[in-house]
Amino acid sequence: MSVRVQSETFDPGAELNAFTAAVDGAGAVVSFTGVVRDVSGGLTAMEIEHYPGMTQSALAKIVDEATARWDLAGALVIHRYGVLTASENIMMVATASRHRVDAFQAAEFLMDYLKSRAPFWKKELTRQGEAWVAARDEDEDALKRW
Amino acid sequence: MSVRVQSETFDPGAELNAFTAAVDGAGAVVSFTGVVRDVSGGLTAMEIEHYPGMTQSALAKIVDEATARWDLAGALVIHRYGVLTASENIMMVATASRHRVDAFQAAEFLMDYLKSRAPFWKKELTRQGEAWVAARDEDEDALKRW
Amino acid sequence: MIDVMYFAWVRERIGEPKERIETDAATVMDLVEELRVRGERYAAAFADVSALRVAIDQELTEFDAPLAGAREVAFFPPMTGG
Amino acid sequence: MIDVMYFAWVRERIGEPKERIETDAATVMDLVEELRVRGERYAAAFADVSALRVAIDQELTEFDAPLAGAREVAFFPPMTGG
Repeated sequence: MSVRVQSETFDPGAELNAFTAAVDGAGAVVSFTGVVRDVSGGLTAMEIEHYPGMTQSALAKIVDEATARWDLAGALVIHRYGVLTASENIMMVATASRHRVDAFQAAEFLMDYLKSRAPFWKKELTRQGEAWVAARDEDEDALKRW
Repeated sequence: MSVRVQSETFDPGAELNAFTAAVDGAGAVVSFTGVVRDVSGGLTAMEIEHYPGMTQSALAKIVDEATARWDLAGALVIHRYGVLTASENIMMVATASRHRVDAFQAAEFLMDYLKSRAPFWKKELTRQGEAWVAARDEDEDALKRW
Repeated sequence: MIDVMYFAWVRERIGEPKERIETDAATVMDLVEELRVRGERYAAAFADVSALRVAIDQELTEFDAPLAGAREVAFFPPMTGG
Repeated sequence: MIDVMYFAWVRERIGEPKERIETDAATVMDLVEELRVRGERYAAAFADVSALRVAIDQELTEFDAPLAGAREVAFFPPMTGG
């Protein structure tokens, strides 16, 4: 189980391959990659703030919860902070299991909790100005299924 | 949308990165990689047979169905046939969407249909002999939720 | 004339991947009945059709499907892709 | 003495990421009431606590949670990770 909080970018493909190699014996590997997208067509940057003292432990707790609930051979969470531009990778989750259902469920669970329970805040900087990304009710609702 | 049926191996990390680059603008990318696992501890090879005339069209139909049901910026299916050894990649699915739920749901849908509706048959060759992998009731049941 | 194809253990039991068959069978099941009397290997392969799947012209179908116009029929066990 | 931290637009409204505060507040909400009267910027930041989240010693908690023994309290909007 691995949690990394970093400002540097990362290579999702290289991370996926390294993760898969390390969980030898798991037949199913699921990954999720979040990429900065320019929804409005005028995004100049995305700024991600986090709560350094809390981030690592909050993520580790979410990963522990996933490990307790599903039959996982491994789990990886990478999340960036700082200033990112369009098409940059924001974060990545990977899970491995003998069963594809466990790998999928755990990855979705990790994503749902990362969205609403890990101390990150996104701000979009556009040509028109800057604005904090608002939390969405559907992200909060997504937690109810777990 | 891309479907590849091949005997050669492939690099899931390189495929993931190429896929993500090609679907620029999608914020969420999900991948699933299936790896040969040695369940019994005595696997010498896995042989995958397929129905060449039908495979490509069956996969394309499954991908079209996913594209119709979810808001996808892209979908990729790679599936191998032939003789594979432990730890080799069997297949890969990737989906991209503006919404993480769509990317996850479409990837799970593709996997569920690949398991039971794409004309592949796996045979495990072990030191004790060889045996066709039996279809599991739960894989058939998994289709009912879609 | 129709091309009949076999995959996985169906192919192994029958001993051939493919054959051309002269038939007037109206449905897939009628064709199965004709095949069953061809010999022990066929009888073994088709002993329990609930364990088999069938495709006509590369589309999955059911055993009561009509064969009219079919060029290729394939018999195989439940698929195990992914 | 307690460390009070602010993140995202809460930090921007208050104009500081962190401050040390002398307080006898029994609960988070009591602390919020004390902060609100510190000035307009605080009043603006804490106008609607239903729009805020709070952590005590780096664990998410509720506004009615007791502050006894707390070393660090953080206020921030709903998180938008992932």
